Amino acid sequence: MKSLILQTATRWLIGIMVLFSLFIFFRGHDEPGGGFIGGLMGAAAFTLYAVAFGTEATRKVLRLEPITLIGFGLLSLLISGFIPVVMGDPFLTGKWLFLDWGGSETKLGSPLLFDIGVYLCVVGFIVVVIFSLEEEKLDHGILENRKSKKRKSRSGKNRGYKHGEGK
Amino acid sequence: MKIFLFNIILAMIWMAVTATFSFGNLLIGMIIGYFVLLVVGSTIDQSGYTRKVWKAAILIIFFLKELFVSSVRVAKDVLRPGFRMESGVVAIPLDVTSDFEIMLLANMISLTPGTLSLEVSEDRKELFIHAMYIDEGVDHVRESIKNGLEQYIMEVTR
Amino acid sequence: MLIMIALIFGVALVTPWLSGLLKEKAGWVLALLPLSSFIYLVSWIPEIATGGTVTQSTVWVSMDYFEVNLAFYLDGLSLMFGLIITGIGTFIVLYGNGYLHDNIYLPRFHCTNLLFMGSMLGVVLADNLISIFVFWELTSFTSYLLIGFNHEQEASRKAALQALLVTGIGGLALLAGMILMGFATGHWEVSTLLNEGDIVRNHLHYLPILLLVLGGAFTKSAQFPFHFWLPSAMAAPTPVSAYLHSATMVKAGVYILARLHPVLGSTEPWLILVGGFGLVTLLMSAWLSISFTDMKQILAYSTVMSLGTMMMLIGLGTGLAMQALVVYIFTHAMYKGALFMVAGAIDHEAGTRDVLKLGGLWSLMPISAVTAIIAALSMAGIPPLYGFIAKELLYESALEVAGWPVLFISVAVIANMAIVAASAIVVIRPFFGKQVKTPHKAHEAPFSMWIGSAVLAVLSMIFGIWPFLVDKNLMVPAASGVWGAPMNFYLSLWHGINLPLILSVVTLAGGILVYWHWDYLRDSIPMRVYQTGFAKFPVKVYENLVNGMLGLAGWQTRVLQNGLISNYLVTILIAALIGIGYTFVSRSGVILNPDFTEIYFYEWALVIAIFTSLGIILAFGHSRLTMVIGAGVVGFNLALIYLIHGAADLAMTQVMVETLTVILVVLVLIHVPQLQATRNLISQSRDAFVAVASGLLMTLLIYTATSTPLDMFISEFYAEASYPLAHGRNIVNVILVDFRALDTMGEVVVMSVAGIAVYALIKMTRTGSAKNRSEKINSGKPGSAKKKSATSGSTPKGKAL
Amino acid sequence: MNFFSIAIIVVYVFLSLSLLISLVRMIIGPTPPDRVVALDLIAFVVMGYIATYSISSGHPVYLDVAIALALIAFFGTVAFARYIFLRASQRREDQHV
Amino acid sequence: MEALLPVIAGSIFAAGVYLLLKKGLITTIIGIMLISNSVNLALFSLGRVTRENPPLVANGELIPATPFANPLPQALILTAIVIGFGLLAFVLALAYRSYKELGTVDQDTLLKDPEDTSKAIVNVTNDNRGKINR
Amino acid sequence: MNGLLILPIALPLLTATLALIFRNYSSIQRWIGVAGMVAILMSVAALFRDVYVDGIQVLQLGNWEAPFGITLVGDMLSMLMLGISAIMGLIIAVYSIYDIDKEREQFGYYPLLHILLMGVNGSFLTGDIFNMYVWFEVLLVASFILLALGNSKNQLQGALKYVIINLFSSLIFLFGVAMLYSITGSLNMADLALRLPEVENVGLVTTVAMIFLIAFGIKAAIFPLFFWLPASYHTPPVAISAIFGGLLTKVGVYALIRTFTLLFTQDVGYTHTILLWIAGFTMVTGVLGAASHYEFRKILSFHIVSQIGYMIMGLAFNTKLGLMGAIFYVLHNILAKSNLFLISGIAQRLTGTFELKQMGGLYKHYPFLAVLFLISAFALAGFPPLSGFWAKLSLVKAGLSIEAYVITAVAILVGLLTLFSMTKIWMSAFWGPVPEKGVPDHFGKMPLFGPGNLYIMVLPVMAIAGLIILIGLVAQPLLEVCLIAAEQLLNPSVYIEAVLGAQ
Amino acid sequence: MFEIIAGICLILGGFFMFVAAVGILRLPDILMRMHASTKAGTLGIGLILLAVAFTYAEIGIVSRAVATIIFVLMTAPVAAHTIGRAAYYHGIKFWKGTIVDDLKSYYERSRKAGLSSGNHPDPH
Ligand code: NA
Ligand code: NA
Repeated sequence: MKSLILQTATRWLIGIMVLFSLFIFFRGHDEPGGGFIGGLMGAAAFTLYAVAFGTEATRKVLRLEPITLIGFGLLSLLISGFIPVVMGDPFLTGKWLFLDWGGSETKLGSPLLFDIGVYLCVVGFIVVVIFSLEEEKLDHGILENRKSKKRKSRSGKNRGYKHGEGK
Repeated sequence: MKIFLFNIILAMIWMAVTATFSFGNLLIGMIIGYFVLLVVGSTIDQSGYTRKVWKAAILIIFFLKELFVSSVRVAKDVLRPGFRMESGVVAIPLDVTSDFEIMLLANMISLTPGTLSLEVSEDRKELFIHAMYIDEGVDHVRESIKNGLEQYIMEVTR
Repeated sequence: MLIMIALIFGVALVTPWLSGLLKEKAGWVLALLPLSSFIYLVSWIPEIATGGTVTQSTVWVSMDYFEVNLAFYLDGLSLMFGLIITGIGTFIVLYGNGYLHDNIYLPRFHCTNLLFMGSMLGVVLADNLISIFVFWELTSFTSYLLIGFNHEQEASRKAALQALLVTGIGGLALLAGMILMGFATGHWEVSTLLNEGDIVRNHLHYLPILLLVLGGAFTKSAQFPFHFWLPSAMAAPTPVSAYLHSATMVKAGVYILARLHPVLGSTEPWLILVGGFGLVTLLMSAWLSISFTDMKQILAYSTVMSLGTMMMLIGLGTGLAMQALVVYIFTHAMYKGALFMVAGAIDHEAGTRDVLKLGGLWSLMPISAVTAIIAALSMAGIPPLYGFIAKELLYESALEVAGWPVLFISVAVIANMAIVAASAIVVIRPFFGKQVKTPHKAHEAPFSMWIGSAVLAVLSMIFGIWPFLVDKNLMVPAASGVWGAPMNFYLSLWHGINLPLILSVVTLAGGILVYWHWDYLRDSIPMRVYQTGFAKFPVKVYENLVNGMLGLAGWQTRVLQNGLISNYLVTILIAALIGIGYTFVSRSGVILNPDFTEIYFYEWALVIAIFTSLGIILAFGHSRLTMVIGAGVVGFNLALIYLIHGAADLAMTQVMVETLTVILVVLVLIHVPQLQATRNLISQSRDAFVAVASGLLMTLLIYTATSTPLDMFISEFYAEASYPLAHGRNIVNVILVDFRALDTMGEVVVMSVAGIAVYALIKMTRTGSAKNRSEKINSGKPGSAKKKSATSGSTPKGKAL
Repeated sequence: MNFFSIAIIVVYVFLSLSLLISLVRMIIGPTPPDRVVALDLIAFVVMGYIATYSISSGHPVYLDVAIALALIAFFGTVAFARYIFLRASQRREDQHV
Repeated sequence: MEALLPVIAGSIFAAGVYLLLKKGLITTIIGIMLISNSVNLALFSLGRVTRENPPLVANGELIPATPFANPLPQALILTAIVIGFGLLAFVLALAYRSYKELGTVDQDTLLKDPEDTSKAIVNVTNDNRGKINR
Repeated sequence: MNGLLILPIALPLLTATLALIFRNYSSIQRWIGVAGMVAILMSVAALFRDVYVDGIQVLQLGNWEAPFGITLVGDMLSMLMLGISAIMGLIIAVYSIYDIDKEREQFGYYPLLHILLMGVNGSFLTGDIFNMYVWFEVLLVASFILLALGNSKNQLQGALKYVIINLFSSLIFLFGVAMLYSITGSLNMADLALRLPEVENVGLVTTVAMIFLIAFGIKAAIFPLFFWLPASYHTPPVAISAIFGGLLTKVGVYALIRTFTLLFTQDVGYTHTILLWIAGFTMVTGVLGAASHYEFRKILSFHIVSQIGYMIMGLAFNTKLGLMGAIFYVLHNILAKSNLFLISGIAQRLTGTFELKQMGGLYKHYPFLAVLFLISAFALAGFPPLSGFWAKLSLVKAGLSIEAYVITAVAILVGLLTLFSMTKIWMSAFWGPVPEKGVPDHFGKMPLFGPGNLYIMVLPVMAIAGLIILIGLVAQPLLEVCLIAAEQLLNPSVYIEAVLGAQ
Repeated sequence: MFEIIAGICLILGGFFMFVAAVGILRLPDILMRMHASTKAGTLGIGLILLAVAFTYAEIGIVSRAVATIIFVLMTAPVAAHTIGRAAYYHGIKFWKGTIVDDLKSYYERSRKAGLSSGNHPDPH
């Protein structure tokens, strides 16, 4: 479904969506949001792009293979889990580092890394799922339905399919 | 250059939404904005938005007024029993050419009096809209759009 | 003794390689193994003869609840059995080597045969109840393999299974009985149990114990009505029949009862059950034996008869009966083994075992003939053979039965007549009369095949003439072992003219008479009926039991495992409804105290919206898109509910996930057509009922569970720790990434795997579709169109993750 | 009971009515596009609910939920539109083939 | 409105179960969607939610303003939602592929328990397998 | 605090992640796969030592003391289950090198296998009921795709049933967790064990117990919830059926044992009687199902069900001996059953089918394989001196010692029927004559060891067979640790104290 | 002061929401209905968000509210466009008051000219 309006709009929307997803993600530790919701938002941006421009174009934008994204996500989960272990604490113990930028302080910590892992996995997951389904050639569906129709008409037994929705 | 501007804008938006105005936050905003552009930068085309900002302002005000007016009119018709308007799908010849312009025009048409964009022709010469009120005739609809919205948009974009 | 048995097992396991090395010499080398064991056991005779017993014990498992020792107990009884097993075993190894010399499976025979020998020795030597059972099961297992030796033949396989199942269930019964015995006394060693007899006999569980043990013994020793497996087991090669099914394994049942006689014996039930079944068995099988013409069948039923005799003697439980028992066991092992070997030799050389197709082999197979004659005379119980002594003792002990001696003695005599006839049949028919044309050109069997039978025959003659050779050293200790107390007696051929002698004469005369009219008798209607009734019918019963079980199984599978997932689900749901619902209503009861006052009108709007959407979903079964949209609306409203209750993250997640889910469904809907067909009204209403019931149950459960206040101590801790300790202001998020981060880790893994899964499901080409053409042909199926394009692989497709 | 709280009640009334009315349209359809339009509007109404609740509850954080919904609902609508579009073109192809 | 939640959860559950048992695969999946929604709501309701402050620590505070909504069930539901989402995506793909291979979404007709599965195994005669270090 | 406890969960994830990143290099994947399994095995061995020496080990994740954080608990039962799963993992990883085709490898077979292990180990280790739900989901989703991986008709047919029913069961599980939380306010199992007895409405607790019984019962495939299992377990490649048949259902059994010894002991008279009935029906229906089928793996699948019954029976006895027997039975059964599946795979490679009626001559041409089969089959039937014997013996003893004669008799008879269908396989596939047609031309020629690399499949089978014999001959050590496990289960205060500290 | 404005915004917003709803219920064909939902809906939600901004006159919230409004203004028409197009493609029963349909003839032309690819189904 190529639509100039949709495509052009998407070009502009995707930026805002990704930005918002990062915003939601970063403030997640203090206000509603976090890795998962942020990831959903980011993934939505890319899948919207895929709907408008097709998956190949989106792959170019994304550069990374979604599965690889998942891989790195899991890796950062593990790392955030093992950081405290290296420091002699149990697995997944939160370790924090506070940076002060003239007045406003920013905190970095292993939970944040953990949340990054979540974010990556979510994006990877949704993107890979939607891409896989998107890239399925539609005509299979159609061809098969026609076949079944033909077969129906030939051997009168009704396979009971109908295309489209009730009108 | 444009990219950099956009980057700063993004950083501003970032500060706005995070509602913390500090150097650190600006920096973070810049960085995040940079990443955003890294991802979506390729999608931003050459249409300049830095010029004629005030024209844009005018456009926006005009548009908001139109939106309000149109909504009121729709409200009237919706709440009044029976429909006595005439409607149909009308082709509008386009002078605007760039993707951005067409998109902007189409969207604004959709949001303003009794018109709704349906389709842009392959050759981007025509915009097909559904118009609720073509009681004064199809041409009147075309005129109002060409002299109205399209004009304002072109003033902003060129 | 452990070493001995272990050695046998060890050697057995390497025989395949060994016999690969030694070729046909293997038998001679392997024979040394049982021979040495025989000598080892003989070396114990002096000690045992002087009333001593030997116990050796090695701890196997030792903990509370579990005391299993590999304990061995050597007394007269076990010694006698041990000697029989190893002695005859020696000859069987040789015999088998000759009998199967051209069979490619000879190594496997040696292997399993030795395994059996070891297990059988284990049974008779073991002291610990559990270890007895262990060896007992091993004999069942090895005999299974041996009976099925000619496994290409359906018959052998069937017979093997038959034997395994019958003896197997018996074994399990025995196990149960033994465990109960162990619980009753607290002792698991036979040697100690022997002194606990009174405890067991007076124990509440005596009868169950007895029945269970008898179950084991009767099945193993082919007592009526379990006798049928033994004749079928004749499908095994003759060495196996000679060894397992006459000399050793079938006597395991006799052994266990003899062994436990001091513990369980000499009670009313014991006499009735053991003696009674023995009596029935011996009468029935004696006459069955002469209803056949196949030598092995005749011998098989005569074996059953002997086993019956032994059981009867054990049942009688008098001192004399014990003497008779041990002598009878001993002599039977010798003559029956010999006869089986001869039968095998004839079969092997002449190519048939049917006495009607044989004749005049006397000149061709002289040694076999002589052997057979001696053995048969012993079996017929004719002086001066050892069998005669056994029969005399049998008659004597039958005569002194308290109660009705007439019954016992007459049965014994009538049965023995048949046996005399049988002996005559198996000797006279093949060897005398005019020669007949046999499948093979018959000639004398090789040395390895006649030596065993010859030795046994000669022995039964020697022991007959000079019984003192064995009585002091073997018979007396053995009898004492059964009796449970020292005995003393001596055996002699000649007791003067007394009732038993007269009865023997009667028996002989009757037997000859029967033989005279055998050909007529055999085909007479009563005999046929008799044979059908006692030989064929039990097999039928067994087969019907098996088939019935299979039928039941098939029916159950058709009903339960019917492939309809909706039925599976309904079954599960109903089980859940009953299990949970009944428990809930009966044990807890419904508690309702909801407060409907605190509901604002706009919340009612949400509720109405939810129910309306549910209605839409259910009503628009024909339009999946509408259903999906409805689901979406439900999701949105749930999100609102979450939000109203202060769950912002939840609401956010809910709206996004709900929308993305809907989008995914729609992406699939594009490819998958609408299914119009629906179920009939009955199953629809069934589904509706189940659905409503489970929904109601859920509601009531929630109301009841929420009727009491919740202890929020954990959440309070989170509230206090969230910012000060975990540096996060959004408690929910802190729970997710810190307090309960492991959950989140698992959750993310689930999601990631799901991603990989979807990718694999959609991108992976149909595995094996290229491999088997058969599935490619039916291109009517939508699959095929897909397959082609899949295997060809468009750009992203086929490319791995 | 000042003007503001009345306003809130009023808007809740409006929103509730809108929600239910949109559901009516969803029921009567008749075509999928009609239902999608209804869903689109319901999403708007829900956004309205959230925004209003973020006022009436005094917790502005809830506003973010509305933002999230705005972003995602648009995507959902587009997806539905696309589905209808493709189904329709399938049907056309079937007619033309 | 807490008092109504159990009813809502139960009703959604019932509807879900009904759809779960229907013939069409997609319908079944929509049923699963509803059921997991209902279970989440049940968990929410069992967590004794009331119209309270969100479990957030305001700036400058150390603990959230009481009474705050019980955060633990929220976290649990979030986890459950994510898991359910992942699994649902999988089931959808499975349904899609099954339709492609089996040619139907009717669970009654072509979804009998398979008997002989030898063909499910690839390359009976083995080619390159086993050469571990290639 | 014992930091090692995280390794059986974290190592598989690490391995899986690496395998995922190297997904396009089969050989690297294989090595990672095997190496990862070895690492898990070693970590489990170390843990086992700790538990054996110092008693129950715990790890408070994130350093949040119980019951606020998530606790990992390693008691003897967990250790035994972990050990067996690690062994099976290694065995399967090796077997897969031959059994799993390149395409499956490229589509993530090894990562999925390790995730499966992660889920299994997590369920064995966690001391938190909701966390257990999460681990169940992890192993479920991995098993889902492992089952469907390859997209053959059979697999998809099986997978659909497996997936839908197991999804439903997880939702019931989740609801049960919610109920538990709402009546106690806690999720930590040790804490629950303290709080549940204080709930006034005991009936409600019993009801919740029933909810868990249903949820876990579906996973464990007990009567009448088992249908999904025989419908699906025989469809994927053998390596996968093996680990499913061996390990997966036992996770459900583990969960039942854990919850019904630690949490739901308020109304034992009621719950455990129900368990006893279920056990009986499960044994019988399962074994009858097996009797009525002639597909190698389908027979085995039904036997899984039947033998679950034995384990439940041991649990229902609720005595030291019974639990010991149940645990021992689980361990032995995992070995024997998986081995039979693996053997079926070799047989299929040789004869080209799983249909007994089309198989034959294996005893003639592959005596060694026949021996391996006999060992596993008769172990399964509980023949001495193999591992199964001790399992059967202890269960029979347990049954008789509490005078549960009927169920014991049933168990004994079912044992006989098990023997029956094992011999059914033996007599047609091994003893039976070589069928005239349909036999692949390499049958009889392809050696087990030598060209064709079949040995990669045979070695693991030999290893397990060796274990079976070893356990049979030297039963003492395993019986002892099983007894320790049983004692710990029957005395929850130790567990509670280890988790929450002295009360 | 702000409160009054916010209140007015709220009421107006709610009203326009209501109008939108009544619109999609009453208006005769799908495209007409979409006019209602798009315009009135957008205005309604915009006003309510504005009300939020006025209620909490904090920079953070205001900026978020405004950002949302902008986003809605950007997305609503696009959504309307896609549905409208899809609806048209799906086939519309125009109400009696419809007098022209240029798009119909355009699709005819384009199909004849064969440059239909653009508007014909093509997921890629
Ligand atoms: Na499962
Ligand atoms: Na399972």
